[in-house]
Amino acid sequence: MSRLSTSICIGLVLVGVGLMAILNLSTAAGAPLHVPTYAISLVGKYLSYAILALAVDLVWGYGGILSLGHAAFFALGGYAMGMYLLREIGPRGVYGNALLPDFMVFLNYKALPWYWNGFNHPAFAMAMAVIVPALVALIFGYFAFRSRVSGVYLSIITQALTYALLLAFFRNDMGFGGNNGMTDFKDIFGLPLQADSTRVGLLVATAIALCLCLLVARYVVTSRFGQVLIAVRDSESRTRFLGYRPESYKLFVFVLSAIMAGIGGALYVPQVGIINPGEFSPANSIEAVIWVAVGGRGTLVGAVLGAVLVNAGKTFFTGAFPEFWLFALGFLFILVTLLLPKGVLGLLQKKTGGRV
Amino acid sequence: MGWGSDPEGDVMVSIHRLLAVLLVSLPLLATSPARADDAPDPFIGLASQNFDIVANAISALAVSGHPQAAATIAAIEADNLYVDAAGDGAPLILIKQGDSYIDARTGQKASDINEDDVDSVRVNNAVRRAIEAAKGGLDLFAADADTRQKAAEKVFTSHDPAALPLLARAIAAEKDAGAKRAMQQAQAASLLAGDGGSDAERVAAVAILRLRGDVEAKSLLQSLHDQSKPVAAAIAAATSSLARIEQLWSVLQSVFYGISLGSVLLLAAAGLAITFGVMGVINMAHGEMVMLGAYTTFMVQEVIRTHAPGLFGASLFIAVPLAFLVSGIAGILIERCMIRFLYGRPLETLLASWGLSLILQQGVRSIFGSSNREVGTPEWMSGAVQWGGLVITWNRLTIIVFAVIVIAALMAVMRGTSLGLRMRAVTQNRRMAAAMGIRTPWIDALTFGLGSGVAGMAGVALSQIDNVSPNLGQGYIIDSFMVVVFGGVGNLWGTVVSAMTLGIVNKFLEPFAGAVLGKIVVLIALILFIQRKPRGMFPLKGRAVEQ
Amino acid sequence: MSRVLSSRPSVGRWLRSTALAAAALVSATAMSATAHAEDTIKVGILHSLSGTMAISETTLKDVMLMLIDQQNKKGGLLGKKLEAVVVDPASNWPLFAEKARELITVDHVAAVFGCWTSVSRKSVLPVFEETNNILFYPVQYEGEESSKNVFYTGAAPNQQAIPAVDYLMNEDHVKRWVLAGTDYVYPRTTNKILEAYLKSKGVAAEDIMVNYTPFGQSDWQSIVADIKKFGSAGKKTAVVSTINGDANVPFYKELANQGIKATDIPVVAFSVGEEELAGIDTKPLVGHLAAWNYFESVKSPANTAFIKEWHEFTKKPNRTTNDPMEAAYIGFNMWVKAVEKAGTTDQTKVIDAMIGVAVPNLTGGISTMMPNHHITKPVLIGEVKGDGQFNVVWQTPGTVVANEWSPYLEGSKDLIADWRHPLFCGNFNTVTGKCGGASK
Amino acid sequence: MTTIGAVSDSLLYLNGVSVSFDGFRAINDLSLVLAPGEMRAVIGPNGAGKTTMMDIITGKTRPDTGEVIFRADTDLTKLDEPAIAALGIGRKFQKPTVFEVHNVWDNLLLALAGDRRPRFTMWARETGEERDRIDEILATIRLSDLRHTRSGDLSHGQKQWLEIGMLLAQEPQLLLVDEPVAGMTDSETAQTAELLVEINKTRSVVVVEHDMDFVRALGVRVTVLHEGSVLSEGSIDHVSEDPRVVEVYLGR
Repeated sequence: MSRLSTSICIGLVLVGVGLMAILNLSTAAGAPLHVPTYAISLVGKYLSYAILALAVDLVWGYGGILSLGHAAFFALGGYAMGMYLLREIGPRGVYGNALLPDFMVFLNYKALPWYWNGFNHPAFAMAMAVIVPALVALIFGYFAFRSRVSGVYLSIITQALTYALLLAFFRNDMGFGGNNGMTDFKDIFGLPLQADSTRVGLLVATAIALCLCLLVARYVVTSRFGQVLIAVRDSESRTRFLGYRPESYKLFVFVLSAIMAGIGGALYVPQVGIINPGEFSPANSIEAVIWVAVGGRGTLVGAVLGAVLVNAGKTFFTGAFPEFWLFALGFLFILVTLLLPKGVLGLLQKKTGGRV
Repeated sequence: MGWGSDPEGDVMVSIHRLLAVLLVSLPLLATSPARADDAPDPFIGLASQNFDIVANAISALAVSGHPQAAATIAAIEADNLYVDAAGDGAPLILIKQGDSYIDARTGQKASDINEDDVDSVRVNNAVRRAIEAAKGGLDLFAADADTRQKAAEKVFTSHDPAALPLLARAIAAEKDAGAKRAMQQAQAASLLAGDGGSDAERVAAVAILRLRGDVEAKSLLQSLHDQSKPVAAAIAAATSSLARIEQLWSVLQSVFYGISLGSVLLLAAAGLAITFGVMGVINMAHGEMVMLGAYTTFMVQEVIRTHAPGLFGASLFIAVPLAFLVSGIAGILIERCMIRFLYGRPLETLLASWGLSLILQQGVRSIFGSSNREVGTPEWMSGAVQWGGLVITWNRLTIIVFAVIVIAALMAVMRGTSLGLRMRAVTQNRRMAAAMGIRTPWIDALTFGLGSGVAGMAGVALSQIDNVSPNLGQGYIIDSFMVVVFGGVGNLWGTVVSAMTLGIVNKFLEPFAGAVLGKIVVLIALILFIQRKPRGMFPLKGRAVEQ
Repeated sequence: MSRVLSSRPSVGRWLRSTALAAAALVSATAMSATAHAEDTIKVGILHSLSGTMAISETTLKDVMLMLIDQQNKKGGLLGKKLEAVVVDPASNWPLFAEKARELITVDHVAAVFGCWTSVSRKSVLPVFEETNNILFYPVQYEGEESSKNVFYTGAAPNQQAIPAVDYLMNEDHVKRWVLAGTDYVYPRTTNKILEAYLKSKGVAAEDIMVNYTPFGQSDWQSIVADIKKFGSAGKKTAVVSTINGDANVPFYKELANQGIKATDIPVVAFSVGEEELAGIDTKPLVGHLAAWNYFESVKSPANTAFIKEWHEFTKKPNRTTNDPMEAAYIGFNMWVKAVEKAGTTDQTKVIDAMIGVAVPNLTGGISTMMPNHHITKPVLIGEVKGDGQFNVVWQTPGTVVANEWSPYLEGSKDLIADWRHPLFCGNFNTVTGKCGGASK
Repeated sequence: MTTIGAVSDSLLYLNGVSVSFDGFRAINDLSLVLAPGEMRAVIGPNGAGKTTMMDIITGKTRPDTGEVIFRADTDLTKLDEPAIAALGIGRKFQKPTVFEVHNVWDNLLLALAGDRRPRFTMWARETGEERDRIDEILATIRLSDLRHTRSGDLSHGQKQWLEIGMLLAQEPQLLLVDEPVAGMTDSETAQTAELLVEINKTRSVVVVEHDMDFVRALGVRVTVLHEGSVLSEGSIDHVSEDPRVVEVYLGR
């Protein structure tokens, strides 16, 4: 059952994105079947969010770890990408300083802070986009799981983690651009970010990354590791008496999930064109959890579905009912939790007799 | 550059001038009242566009002995003094009374005033200082000892050597010990600020300032340079002693700040300690319950402003029970319509209540608008009291007291009433409680209502120190959860200790690390602490709150 | 229906997959398919209506709706009616970029009026440059920017901060300065400029105290006590506040409670206007200052008319007006005039037509769009009155031209912006003679 | 009663173990020796410390004083639960705890002795050997026909057996079984007794139980706990004649 829904999901994502790519690049603007570039970036953003949702579902749906700070890993990946994109601007910034990004110039930085070194190399930056979230998750998770912090307590300290990072990144003295974050990117891997082909390329890359993450996640949860993980979720102490160490299982999946979130963030930034501390805000993490709940917890595909549905709804409502969209969103969350405990995917499965 | 700039003017000039004039004219004042037409018209300066001229005019007016002087100065202070320069000759100076004007010079009703020609007298901070000085200088000889003491304090702040003769006369006449001490301190300050006095006199003055013992005395002493040897030595000794005292006070002050911040955290978290701590409901709309309380306060004040302005001082006392009811009823409704379907699924509650918080925020935004609403501070809560080197603001002190009362009441309800007993019974063993005939659904609703109501009361307090806006609750929700978790879920005492600890630690870190870094350090410390003691400072044992 | 589907699984699956794909693309394709009526000119309004910035931005949305309404009553523009397209970027900076793109590529707006925070402007900037559309930005900001596609109708630091400091120095004889701000780019840059300026005026380093606080700071006890201590050193002290919106109310409440009056330590603020004061009891704040280019209390026929229309439009007789509203008003009128001048809403032509457009401002003067895409403005210093209004105590004799690149900052002192041909550059370096960067 | 000689070749030796919670002494100077291959029944009234004793042996609770020696050389009080499980001590809980979303087969698969580290389980494939072993256990616990049933859907008794099967799959040297027949029908109880006797042929077992008939059916040495220490020890007939035991059970 889950195999089938995964394949459908991957098929849909790849075919849909492929179709959009072709329709965007091969038809002229205004043609009847033309997909506007606006839609390309938008779907790219949804799919990046879907990767984050997938990461959340992996730890929450299968590991029982309700992380209310997962957006932090997403943002860390995004910052790594943002730092690369800023360095890539080179001397084309408004001040024409070849070494220092604009915000450093007008805040009177004399030299590049040491931790900015290396980010001019795309490979290094991409590596950092997964290593930094992984490292933060490893350190945080090691201490948290070893001392058996669980349930609400864990949720609250993950929130404290992202809140602390939020405050830290807001500080201008940190050298990450403070509240303004990083914007005005020009190129990625030497290709102009404004070009349609680059945008399509990023969308396709995001779709592929999402599918790969989905496959990895699917493998992990169906492996014996995944079975142990589910056992840990449902009865942690029992697994312990069976000789398993739940903390290493949780830690492993937490780090894996942070890596996925980091990848999502790194793909998100070039498509939306900005990374700023707001991405660390606890509300973002809670929203990611909500996507998963809306789609269906512990189903992987549901997470993807939820992220796309909620964000598409948000796009639509903020444009169509700017004054009332929060009501719509709020009621959606309440209704889903009250009426659809298994999410939209659960509803679909019920309607189709559990085949999807 | 524009009008009104006068590089010659100096802040203290007006006071200086005023004091000098006072000194000369005081005997006159006592014997024969000066006649207005003897002196040049002091009113004319009030019509000027130049602030310094207006300020000088006020100083002159204050000492002119003109029968209308006091009324005129009072009118400027109240923004009621107007100028009509339309006619030929000297401009008319008018005091507005309701819809009509009174000629300030004569006190007679002015007729034939064309509203378009009338402009208010120009006031800025310099003018306002002149007004204060005008009242202050005269106040050194006021009938009331308190007023005299305050006037002396003003002279101390300005420490103008020109005031010395006046102070000497005032001290000689002074009977009240407090006022006299203040005047002597002012005298010492003024003496040191100038070059006069023998070394012995100056050393004695330093000693007086050292006895005063506060920051102002220290900064004054530190600002003195090029003193003779014995004086310089005395100053050095005095400043180092004052620095030690200051350090001691600053520790105490930080403790007060910490307790005050702690009370705010405690109030914000107290309701959550019930809904989350006792019931285990992760209520993300808790902040919005606080917000409802703040808006209730706003509504109460609106009604009072329009219907019974005299009651304004009592507005908060009226708001507290109302806020409790409004948020409490909202809480009961939320429990009945939403939460009760989600018991045993804490994480779903989190999501649904998050949705609810979005709705409540947007709802308030639609009804009250998105901008801040004004909630006034009653007179009795304004200002501060100085106790040694400790500055205690009334509003903070009130909030501390309020927090103590709320927590005490909450504990009394939980421990002393049958409702509290039932609440504890239901949360500890639902089935057993039900078997004993307790209507558990009703108790759930009431418990949730109680927690929400307490949050509403917190809203009344927060309306006094923070913005009353739809975002009010958002700012406190994370902190509240931290406080409850740090203290140990389900333990009210834990919440109290935790709030105070976080408040004080935060305030002690702030001077070293800055506000932002301080908060980050506290958060990280909290994360590490939870890992050492996963169930907070005071974990409850054998409880089914978790899982 | 569902039975039919389940009896033929392959078809059903295909149908469902189409439905899912449609869901993913719902906003995208469906929106682009909506026919745009050609008989109206669409104007985008990009202000947060929810989230933290709704407090300030909602008002600007209302002003824009009023201005568009008035223009339509006057017969519209180029014979067509104007149509406002309102979206909610929800105080979320990436969403600003997304919504900007939606307005431009889906709704085909002729121009966008929007943004409040610098970060939202920075977020949408690449979108406007890429699509060659026009943004009118109505809020005072830190400068250090000039884009071909953005018209800045708010104040640059030299149109607000520096005159305010001059006033305090000359009129109030202030010798010691506290620069207190929220930790973000606008205060950081403004304070850097002010520090350099004060030092150039001979203020010693120990007479300047700089303090940054996080957004939404609500506990000001120790900071206000520090300010009080700093101010007790015998020299006249003033606070220059670049504290951001939300944090102001608790800041002023704390000042009042610790007994700091304007006559002791005046505070001059650049982000506190009538709208912010509406949330505070101003009686204890009388005499504190604000520097703006407009105050509601300014007496001019244009302002009186504007306030009257505003009250009628919002049906709230007490609703205040403020400086960014005036900036929005000027920006809108300039755009109307430029469109009329160009005879088209075509963005390239309008951008060229904008330079030199002059419209009356609300304080009785004329504001002109300069080649640097900033406007000339008078600078007014107002003191807070007991009724929540400001009493103008000083104003520049004429209007001031904006320094988009501050001469007091190392990196920007050689830069100028001039969007007239042939220079046509937002950051021309007068020393190297090159148009730097790629913002051409 | 206990001698040094007995200790050195004992399987499990609890020596002077005490633990208290909030001032309440749950276990008070408890000493107990279990020989290799022995089955022991532990009985006692509620609150006698039976479950706490299990918690201490399996590492869930750390004693305040005393030592717990396994196989005469390992002090269990220094180890945590997974380490103790890895040494060969299996535990069945009072309330049956199986992994409800997994089917019977997977429950046994997870319990099978083998490498427990994530890096192994991530890549592990089911081997023929494992299949044979599971089939064998399924036969022992009489659940062969229900191998693909979601274990959450099993009856109470079936869950109890599955849990015992999981214990067997762990291949422990010592099984700790907490109230295995609570809530079972009479025939299920009898079958369970048979099963335990069968298991005891190859492993040592400690059974905690209330049901005296069941204990009698096991026919093994009995330890009576009271207020955290051993009140009496011997055959079921011996202890049930002990006046102190009678007093404890009937006197209140």
